Amino acid sequence: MDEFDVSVRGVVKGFGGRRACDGITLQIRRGEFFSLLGPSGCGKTTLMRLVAGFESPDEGTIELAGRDMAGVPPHRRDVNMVFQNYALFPHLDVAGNVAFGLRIQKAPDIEGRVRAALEQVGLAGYERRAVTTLSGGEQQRTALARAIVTGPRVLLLDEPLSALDLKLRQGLQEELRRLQRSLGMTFLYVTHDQEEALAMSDRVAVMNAGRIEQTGPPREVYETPATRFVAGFVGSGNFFDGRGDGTMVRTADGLSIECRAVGDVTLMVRPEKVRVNGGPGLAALVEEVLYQGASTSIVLRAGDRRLVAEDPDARVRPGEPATVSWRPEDVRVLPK
Amino acid sequence: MDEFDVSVRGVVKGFGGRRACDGITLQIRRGEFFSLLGPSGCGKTTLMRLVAGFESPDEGTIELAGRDMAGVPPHRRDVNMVFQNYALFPHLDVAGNVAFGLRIQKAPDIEGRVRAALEQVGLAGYERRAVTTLSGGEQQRTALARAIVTGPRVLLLDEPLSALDLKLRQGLQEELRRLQRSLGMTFLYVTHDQEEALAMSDRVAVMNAGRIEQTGPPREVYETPATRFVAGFVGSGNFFDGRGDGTMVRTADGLSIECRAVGDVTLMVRPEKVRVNGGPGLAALVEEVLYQGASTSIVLRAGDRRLVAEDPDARVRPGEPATVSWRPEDVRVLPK
Amino acid sequence: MRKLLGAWTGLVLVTLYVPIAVMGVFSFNASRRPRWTGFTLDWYRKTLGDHNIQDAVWKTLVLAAASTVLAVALGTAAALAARRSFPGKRLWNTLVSLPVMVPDIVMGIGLFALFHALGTGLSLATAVIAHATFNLSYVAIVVSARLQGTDRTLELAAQDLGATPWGAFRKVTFPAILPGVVSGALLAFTLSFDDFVITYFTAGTGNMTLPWKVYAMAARMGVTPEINAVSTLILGASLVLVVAALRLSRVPVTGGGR
Amino acid sequence: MRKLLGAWTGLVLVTLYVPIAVMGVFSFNASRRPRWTGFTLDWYRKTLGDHNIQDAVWKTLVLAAASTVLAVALGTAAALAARRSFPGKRLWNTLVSLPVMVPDIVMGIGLFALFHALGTGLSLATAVIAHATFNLSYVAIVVSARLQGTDRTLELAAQDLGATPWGAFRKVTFPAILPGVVSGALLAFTLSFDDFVITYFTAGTGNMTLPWKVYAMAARMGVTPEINAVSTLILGASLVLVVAALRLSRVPVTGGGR
Repeated sequence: MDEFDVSVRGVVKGFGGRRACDGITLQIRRGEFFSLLGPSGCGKTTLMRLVAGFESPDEGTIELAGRDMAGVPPHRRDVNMVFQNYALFPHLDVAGNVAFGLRIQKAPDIEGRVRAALEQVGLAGYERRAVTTLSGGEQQRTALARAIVTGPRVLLLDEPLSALDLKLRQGLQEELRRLQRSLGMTFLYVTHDQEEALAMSDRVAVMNAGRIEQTGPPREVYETPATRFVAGFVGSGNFFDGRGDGTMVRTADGLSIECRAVGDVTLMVRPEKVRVNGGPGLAALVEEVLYQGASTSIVLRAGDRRLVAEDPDARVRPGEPATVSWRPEDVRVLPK
Repeated sequence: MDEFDVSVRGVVKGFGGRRACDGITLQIRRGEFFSLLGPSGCGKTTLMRLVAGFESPDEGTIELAGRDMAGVPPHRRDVNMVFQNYALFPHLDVAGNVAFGLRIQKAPDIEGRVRAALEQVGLAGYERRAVTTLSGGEQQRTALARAIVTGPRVLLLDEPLSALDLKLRQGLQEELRRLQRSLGMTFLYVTHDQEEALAMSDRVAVMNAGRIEQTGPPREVYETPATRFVAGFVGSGNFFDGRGDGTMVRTADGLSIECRAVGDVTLMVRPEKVRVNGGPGLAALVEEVLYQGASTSIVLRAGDRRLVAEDPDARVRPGEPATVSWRPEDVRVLPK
Repeated sequence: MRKLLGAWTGLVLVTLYVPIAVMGVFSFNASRRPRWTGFTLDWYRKTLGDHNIQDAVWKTLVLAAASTVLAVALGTAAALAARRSFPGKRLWNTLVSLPVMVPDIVMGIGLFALFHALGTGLSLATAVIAHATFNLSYVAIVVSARLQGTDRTLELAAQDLGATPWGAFRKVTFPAILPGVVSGALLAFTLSFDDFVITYFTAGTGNMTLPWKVYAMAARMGVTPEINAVSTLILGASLVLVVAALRLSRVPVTGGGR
Repeated sequence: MRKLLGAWTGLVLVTLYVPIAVMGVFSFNASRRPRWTGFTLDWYRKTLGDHNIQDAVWKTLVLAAASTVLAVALGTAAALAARRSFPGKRLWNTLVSLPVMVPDIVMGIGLFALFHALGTGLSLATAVIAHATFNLSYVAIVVSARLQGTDRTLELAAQDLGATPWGAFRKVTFPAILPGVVSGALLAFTLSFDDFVITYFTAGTGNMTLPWKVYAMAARMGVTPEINAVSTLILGASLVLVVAALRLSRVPVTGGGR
């Protein structure tokens, strides 16, 4: 038996000349929390709909638990989906929604299983509530209960938290992660929110324009991004285009940055790795100090160049001169 | 002449039995960037509409530049508003929208002033564009240009960035702040986003249920919150309810925390002040490590108590035991 | 300005409701002449006891019921057919809904000419076809509106949970559009019930419906208390049907419990 | 299932358009009988040259134009009056829009009875009042829909920028609802132009409009090529007006350039 629950190989899907998925390959392990992260229009939702069976790929294959899904309609696939808008059935109450899949399977003990699923998502006692009277968070939980109650092999989640408030979203992130662990179910999670993807996932695939730019654990994606797009999308950064000779990279505006790169490259330093007045370095002018409570962003200007630092030890004010420095090992080399 | 551009004293405004504003007093200095921060429904938008003149207070007075505004209709008040949905006039193009206020004033050199305002917001050359063809960010800038072009005494901004994407929002925050400085105009800014309020404002008033709970500079509000609500709304925190004897506070579950408080109090420690395995302290179990790139949240459990730490130096994994500690000076005392 | 609008629109309401009120009042007037002399139910008793009118009521109801069934079946099918996108979908939608705006008289004469050309003669059956033809557009429009307000992902969600496409339609989409179908049926029934012009051209003189009867009586004798009584009854029945249809069409698409 | 719906709805389209096509075709047929013998414009020439028909066209246009002006003024006022909330607003909205569903024959007889009771006699003037009465609801409904789609904050924004309340209405709200007003006017004109039943009861026999004339001719002589020609003209005029009205009502509320 295959160790992969989801196996996507060379999948292409076009809509009217535009390729929403342009050769996607990825493999998701059993019990893994896997996220597709990318901006809107990058093809992540299309890929999820291909896995669910709502669309068929133009090229490539999709396997679920080792079985090729070509020609298998959605209702014959052992995956359930949590839709972005929840897609709760308005003419059924909470229990009716959760029982929907079980009724079709003619499963035994529907009532007990519905109750158990509602307990798992923290909605015990909500059975007879009309879904239209639920808050956004409660609707989200109902959709989740409906999707997990039949025990699918893979759960697909299409930006399930994007319609909720920030504070609620943070709480539900933790809950979702805990639920996934306790169920041991494979989760394929689609989101455009990099913090969400980093915090929740075992592995993340960063998508852009129909392609996957990098796949890896959150720390790897954030700390050693493979491309400039990934570096910019999963966090903010200070970027330097230049030419390296093996010891130094020289930029067009005359900066020399210690780095072993050779040829045309882009260097990147994360703001939290930048020290302000932490020793000798680049001379700059503090332009803006953006206090954010737990952290403080310092915007500096060196010539035409805008730099951002997040240095908890810095005590500077707008208009002051400052030096900017970083450790050589915090410089990342990206292909130009 | 009064040094305050906006002076609100004891303002009460009810809608059908519910008091949206329940005794608000605040004073905004000339040229200040002042934010009203609070959850939806806290009365912040009502207060702004009272200042604009779209509503009249049931009690209390509102003064603009020292002049009582009682009975003065919106079109006679020297304030302009940037609406949350922008409220651009669909039958006019960008220049037509921006020129609207100038035309009513029969101002000279309308064309030149419209061009200058569009340049200030980065929309040079957009004069003849239909507003419906603009992106969200461009609509926002048009609304801003329309509001500043007549040079009002006070600019009211009602969650102007809330309809925009995260990345765009961050860029516009910086721009708005710069524009406000260069114009020297008084800004009254309404938002429910605490990061936005902290990053942009000279002073913040935190509102809850129709009342102002605290007014002060961002650092003061974040570091020395006046109430539990403020502490929880402007950031996250670890809260401990207990009873103090002047040297220690004892909680119901038997914790003793070094603190000078006396009587029933709530103590609060911000996650970024909590050290994990940084020395002797409270014994806890690591429950979840939420990697967020620039920072990492560690969720721990000590008995029934859930603690959150953001410690960049901690190297722990879920399931491991750990000690939790903080410096006594990082404990904040709040009224229970 | 608000005062002015108020006065102006008071005038409006008077113009709208005085004729109807006058009609209703005189249908209970003891005298035949338009002067109030006392309350009576005689005119209602008389008209409802008249065999000709009973016959007309019966024919009107048969015609309305039969044409409604046909119109609902065809109109709902037309709305469902236009659900997915296909080439010519816009043209299809226009063709289906345009007949709503064909003048009655034109449609009546057109159908009359068609039946004449086909040599079928005129009967209650031809009137049923005629009524179904003009009502089908109304049903299609009402059902389409409901379908458009129905979230397509609901059907996908049902399939995702194991329902076949037909099962998903039956268990999710059909309950969602049902209020629209019922509302369209009530509307079709009302329009058929009220119609005079098209019936006149397609039913044949042996099949006088109630509005036609009223027309004929009024044309022959002017407005009599009997006519006022029948008109008031038609109006009452129509309004009940219409209010029911409006109620149903307002059931929120995303709403409803068990 | 999709195949079935397709076939079903093919049938629908046939039922809908054959009568109209038949009418149109035979209006160009050289023979008087329903058998195609060759193309001719004789029937159009003949009908358009007929003084009686010219007179009917003229009366129809005067009636439609005059009643449209009245209906637009009153209907727009009714819609604007219901903009702010006031006690009884729901009742007001119902009262304004309900007449759309009063059967023609009932409204015709009601107005006839009213004019009879008032002793005004029947004339083109009474017909104008009658048409304005039923059209006003249509105008009010169309303008209300447009007003509801118009963002109220636009008016606040205008006031905030220094416009007086009246100035804000004139410069922002009025341009926004104008397409609705024009669309309502076109609809009212069309409905008046097409009406037979209400005209019949309120205009008096000296003031035959075009649909009435067609009705009278068809009732007397059956469907003749002349009638086909006039009907085709009425249909053409109606559709042009309706399509124009639909176009305008679809102008997005938030759209439009200079």
